[in-house]
Amino acid sequence: MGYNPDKPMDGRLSDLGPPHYEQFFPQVIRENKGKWLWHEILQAGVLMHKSETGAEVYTVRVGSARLISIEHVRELCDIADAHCDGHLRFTTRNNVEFMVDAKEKVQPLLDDLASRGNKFPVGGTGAGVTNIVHTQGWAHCHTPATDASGVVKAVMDELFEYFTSQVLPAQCRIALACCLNMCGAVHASDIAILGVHRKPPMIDHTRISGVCELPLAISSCPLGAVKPAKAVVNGKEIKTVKVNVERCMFCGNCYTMCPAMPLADPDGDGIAILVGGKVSNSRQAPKFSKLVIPFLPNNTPRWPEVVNAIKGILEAYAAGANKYERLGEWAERIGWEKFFEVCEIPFTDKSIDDYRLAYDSWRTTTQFKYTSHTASYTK
Amino acid sequence: MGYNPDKPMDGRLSDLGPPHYEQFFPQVIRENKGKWLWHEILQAGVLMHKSETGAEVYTVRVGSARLISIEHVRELCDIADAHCDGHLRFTTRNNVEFMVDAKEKVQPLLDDLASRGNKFPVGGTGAGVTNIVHTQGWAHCHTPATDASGVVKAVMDELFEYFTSQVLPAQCRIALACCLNMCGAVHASDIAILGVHRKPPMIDHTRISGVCELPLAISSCPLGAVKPAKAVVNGKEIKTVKVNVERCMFCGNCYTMCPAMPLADPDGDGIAILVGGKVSNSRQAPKFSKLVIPFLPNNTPRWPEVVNAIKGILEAYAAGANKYERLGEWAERIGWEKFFEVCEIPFTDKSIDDYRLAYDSWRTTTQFKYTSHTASYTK
Amino acid sequence: MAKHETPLLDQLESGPWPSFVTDIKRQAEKKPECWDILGILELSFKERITHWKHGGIVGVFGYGGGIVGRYADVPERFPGVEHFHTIRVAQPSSKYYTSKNLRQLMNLWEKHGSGMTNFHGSTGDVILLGTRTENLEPFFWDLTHEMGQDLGGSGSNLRTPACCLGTSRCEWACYDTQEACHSLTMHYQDEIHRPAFPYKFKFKFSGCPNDCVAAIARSDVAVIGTWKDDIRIDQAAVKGYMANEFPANGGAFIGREWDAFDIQKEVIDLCPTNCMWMEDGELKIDDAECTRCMHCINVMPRALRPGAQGGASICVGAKAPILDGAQFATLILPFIPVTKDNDFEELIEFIESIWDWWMEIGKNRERVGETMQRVGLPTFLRAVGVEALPQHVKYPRENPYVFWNEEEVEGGFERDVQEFRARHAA
Amino acid sequence: MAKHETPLLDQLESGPWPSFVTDIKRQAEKKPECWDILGILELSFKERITHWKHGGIVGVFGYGGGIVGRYADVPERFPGVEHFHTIRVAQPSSKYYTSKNLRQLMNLWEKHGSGMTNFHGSTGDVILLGTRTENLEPFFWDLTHEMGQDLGGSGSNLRTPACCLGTSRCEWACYDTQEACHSLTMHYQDEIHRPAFPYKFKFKFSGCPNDCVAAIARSDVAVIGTWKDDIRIDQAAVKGYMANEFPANGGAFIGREWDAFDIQKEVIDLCPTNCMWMEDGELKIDDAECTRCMHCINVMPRALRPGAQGGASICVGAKAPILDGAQFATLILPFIPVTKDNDFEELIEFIESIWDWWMEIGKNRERVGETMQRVGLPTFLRAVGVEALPQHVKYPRENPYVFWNEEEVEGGFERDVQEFRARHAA
Repeated sequence: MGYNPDKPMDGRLSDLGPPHYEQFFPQVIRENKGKWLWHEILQAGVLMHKSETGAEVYTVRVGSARLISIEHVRELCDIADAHCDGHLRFTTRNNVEFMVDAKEKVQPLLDDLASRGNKFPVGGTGAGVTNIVHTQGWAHCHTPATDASGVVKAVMDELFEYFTSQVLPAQCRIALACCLNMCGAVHASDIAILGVHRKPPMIDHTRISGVCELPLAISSCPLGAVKPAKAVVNGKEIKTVKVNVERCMFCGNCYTMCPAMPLADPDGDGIAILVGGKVSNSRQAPKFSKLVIPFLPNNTPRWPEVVNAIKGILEAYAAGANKYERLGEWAERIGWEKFFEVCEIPFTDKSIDDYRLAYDSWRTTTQFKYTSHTASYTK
Repeated sequence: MGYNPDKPMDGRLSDLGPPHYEQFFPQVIRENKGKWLWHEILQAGVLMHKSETGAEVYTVRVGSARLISIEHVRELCDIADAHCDGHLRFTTRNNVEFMVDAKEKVQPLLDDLASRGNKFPVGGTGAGVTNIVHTQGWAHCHTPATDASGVVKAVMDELFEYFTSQVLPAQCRIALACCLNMCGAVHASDIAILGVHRKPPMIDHTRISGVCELPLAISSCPLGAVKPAKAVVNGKEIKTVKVNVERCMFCGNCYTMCPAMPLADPDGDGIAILVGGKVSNSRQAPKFSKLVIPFLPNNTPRWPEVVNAIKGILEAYAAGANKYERLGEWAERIGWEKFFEVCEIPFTDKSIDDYRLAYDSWRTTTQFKYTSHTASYTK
Repeated sequence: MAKHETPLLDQLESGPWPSFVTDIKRQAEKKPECWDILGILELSFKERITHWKHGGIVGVFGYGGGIVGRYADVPERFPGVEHFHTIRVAQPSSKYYTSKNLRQLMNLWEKHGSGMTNFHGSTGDVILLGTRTENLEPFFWDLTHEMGQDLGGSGSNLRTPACCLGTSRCEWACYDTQEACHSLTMHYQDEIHRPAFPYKFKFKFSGCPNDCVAAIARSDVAVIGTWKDDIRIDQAAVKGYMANEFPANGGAFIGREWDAFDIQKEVIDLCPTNCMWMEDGELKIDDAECTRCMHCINVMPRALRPGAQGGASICVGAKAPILDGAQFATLILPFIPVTKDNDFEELIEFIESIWDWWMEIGKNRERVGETMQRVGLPTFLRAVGVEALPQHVKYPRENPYVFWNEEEVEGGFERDVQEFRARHAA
Repeated sequence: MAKHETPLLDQLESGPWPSFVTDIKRQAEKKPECWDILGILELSFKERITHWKHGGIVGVFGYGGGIVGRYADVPERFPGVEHFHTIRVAQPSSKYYTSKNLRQLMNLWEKHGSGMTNFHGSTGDVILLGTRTENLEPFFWDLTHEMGQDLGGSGSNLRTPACCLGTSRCEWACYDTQEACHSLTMHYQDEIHRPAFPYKFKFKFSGCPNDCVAAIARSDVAVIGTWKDDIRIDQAAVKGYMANEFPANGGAFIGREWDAFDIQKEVIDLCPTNCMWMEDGELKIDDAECTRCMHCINVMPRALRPGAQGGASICVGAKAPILDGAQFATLILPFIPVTKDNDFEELIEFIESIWDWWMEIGKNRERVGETMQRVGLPTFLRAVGVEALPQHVKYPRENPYVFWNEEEVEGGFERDVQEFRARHAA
């Protein structure tokens, strides 16, 4: 039996929800849930948790491209079957975790993983770079301003040593969103890679009234830049919209609401870099990421400008920050003017907020450091 | 000769500007301008400045009501003539300063001042309370929500010991503005006393078209609560305005623009207390004052609720803050929730911003201290 | 054998990080439509622009979410991806799986879909990437009947809730995030599958203020573990850390030579409230001044543990920038119990007070955080029946613009201007 | 003898602080109209409401400011204050006076006015409080002819500039605030007396970042002294402070028993940039990390002094809350020389670049800070010809909403949607 298109409601099941998590627990997890006392990272990618029962669980964390095939998932299952009684889990940042209940089971697992080429890199723990949370990009999405998987591959190839080691002052969370919709917490990442458009939408007058409600298109613009208009199509005057390009900030929300307003463009689109965000409440409160590089081009297939910019920031941070200091904490401690100086990032007016809460970011004190930027004032 | 109303332009002088400051310098100031090396407060109200020439100038600082008579000014002149070769100056906070060029001239000056009753209190220096910067209030102004000189007299009588001593953790700047126009830097004071209205304007339909331009009245409202309307006056329909009281925040800007919209009221008007502002860039950047008590009544002639509130805050600050810590720095260090707790000020939703940049003040972290306010959650 | 030349993508097969290109090629050997995935992506790499178009509405009968429509804008060149819809499958709490379960799901996807997946989507679901419209109902039938599993959410509904791994493998979790997430997900199946909200709505459950699922950055209701009693201290372990017997920060720095551990510099001086000190060789904490930031606990996990009386702080209203700018969630309830013992009653009651209000006054495509900003935090608090607390704000209001209600002001708002004029000549 | 009963005001004659009531009564003996000041104020104390009404326009011929009109709304009861206009007299820089000058001014006011004054108004002028319309021109004649003095500003013009006492009696002033204030006041007499701006405009001159005239809180152009070289250190005096030979903070704490001075706790640990330390008994400063906040200099004035190369930071746009909320001034020029040697050329050029732009695009009753907010800081910087600096902001933009100009984007904004559709089917 199976789905019968002639009787779609017959026997239909719905609202089953997800499977209960407990059935998927490895035995050591099932027995020790709620009893864990402390943990320690034994080496990059290998954690040990100690229970009050005396039990220990050893976790091996493995990177993943996130965009993975059935065959890849089956290979993960093979590994789980061979070492972990058929159990595995995924982390929020798209790593895979294999758990074993005894220390001696760790090395065989590591050896197995290493034997499978570059598919299962071990790391992503502690004061390093873990997997890049990212979106779909050109592989699947209709609104992106850049690719996702390709950029991530290029960046992680370059930062690989930071994934497999713990040599940074603190963890560094990198995230990528391929447009301003930001599926994923790019707005609160140590380093954020953000796809941005820079050309206003085109208006497809021949199709607009067929594919969207004009009032919705008009109200979609947070700045009121989309206005009612008329156009002549095939000799007939029709109702449509126009865009005040002076007020357009390329957010793409109009295109989200109206397919007749595409804005993607090979030259217009690219990547902005934001830094200094965090989510954890540890020490300082959560922080938003700040835009420090407004645009880098989509130079496929390896985005060298993006990769170099990120590596440069990461290395300046690794060299300058105190132990425990997240990237944003470091930048605030030394002052953002120093951040731009030590990272050798040109400062542009694009980094000065002019949106809704902009005033709060203006420097309303005489406290500042002299940097290369102020040289013309002090010479 | 003098002004001739028949020939107003004859011999008219204009744009003379202020007199040049230098002619008013005491000799020791004239000789040592730009040469000062350091200063020291010898006792509350008495400063000594040392010049690189070896010269010294001793300054005695004296409080003032600011609202002073010709006779009082003449008495100041008498003192200046007797001790200071006829020189004196006023400070930004409306104190009077008498300067002498030798230490032995200080005590006779102090004795003279003390002999004149309570007119010339010496103090206002260092880690104390100096004179309250204030506005006109009921003595002269058309928009006030409270008096100025009367409130200041009541408060300074109570805080007098803090004017004549230096026992606080740092200087404490108090300011009063009798309405939201805030003539004076009330928005950046350690303690701000602010006159507030709480009733929306009345509309004097019989006079409105004679005394103001309706479009100006309408556009005066920052929240668009003033709308065009019609009314019947003496049987005739006239154009006027109406106020959406739900959107009125009692700023009084409409009354400033249109005399036919008075909003002052004996019960509606009173005083709000704001704290924690500062202007200096020392240590931390300048800070705005924060509203901690939204309303206290105009209980003339001595505003006991206001006086008690301020004294309570000042004493809690004096007891709790570290040396050098301004009131706002203290409140931020202990957390504003603790500020309300230790000052025993009831917290109300009026202290939660809901104006333009409000979001920035919302607590977007899990970091908070449990206080009396959260008792119902944790019991 | 490759159906298209992919010289640009081929360059992404080198390097130490796992290559999605190599992986897709492997899959293409079994599922030839994967060659068209590579082909259309290569075209995007060449032209530097996407070739997917607006999805339109596709789905399974009776659900308003769970499927995202997707079509190629060059279908004639890449017929294998002409339709390329996404299916969101609801993940189990904390994303533990058995190989049996995953193999079964993969078999279904081999039968009905492209062969490519995301483990996982940003919200938390398993993403099955690319299938045709006519495959949706058959896949859903098999998913529900053969596996007893279900779709996640999309559209203006409750999105699939997500949680950290909580007490299952973390010593810091202050409540059982997995059970809370699973229970509420089951409780709100209708809200997940049938859009009835102004816009999307997300729950995320983090066990402690480290917030490993970014609840405070990404969810409309963030349930973040905390405690109301004191940090538990093992003074012997403190001494162990001071003697360098244990690695700092749970071993997070192993691999770099830092100076020897210094409890003063690394713990006490970094405490944001300065509420810790050493006294007679013991670490002291003034817990009344602690804001439970987790730093000291993170640094010395063998010595310090969250208090024993766990629960959660509830923060409301996070979102990404579109439209009004990003928001973190705002602390609304400082502490509530979160427990299955009473079926999460406090949490459910609070969530529904938000929904009741937001469904009435929220505008189309307005996240609850934006609605909160539009009406103001005091109005929101009244709407959900929460008393104003100083803990709701970082600092009190910096402007004098208070909206007084008529009933709060003696004598009300009504006055007679003629009476006024009798006392005050114009 | 008192003309009115003033039982409420009489209560303000007791207490240690100078009593304005006693003072007015004293004046009333010579100037009987002062009894009506007390009378109308007593009425306000009784009724808890003001009895002054909107002023209307009064002034002296040829000036658009300097006088503020004021009338009683109960003139029949208090005829002595029926008219009660304020005259603003421009004060000398830093408010130094001779008794001769003050006596002369008081004599004029005895002749033409009420007998009451404010020393001084919030902006800085001498305020002569209360006179009748017909006295204005005679007073102005005498003020200009007998004293050679002038009115200050009011209305939508340049308000009377003000300054701290600067180098005249302060060792910290980084430029001559008095001369800058006086020179610009003289230079802009026309702008002070004849309103031509969208709204008021204020200059304030502070000699150092302690900002004793609150320039950063209150002025449209705040000229705040700073330096570009290193803090000057007298190591012997540092040792003197450490040995408790000198009182900390210039004696500001004399009168309370604090712990003995501790340079680590009171100076080094309180430095906001942590750029100071002790080394071999000497205080070291990494001046490249210093933000010139003044704390260390304030604490040890005998040991530390601002650098020798003084100038000013220019901040723009402060204002009180009406309408959009209060603003502090924003740092625009990090450092400029401020010197009479070139007639303050850099400062004047910058001020006029602001005015040129603001007079064109500022709205009626819009302070320049509000105009800046309306157009955005980047647009303002372009308008006044200042290159964007990281020093202009506390932190970079937190949202992704960049306004790109067409000329910055390769290929511009114009595109052909038909061409696009040829490559991307709808």
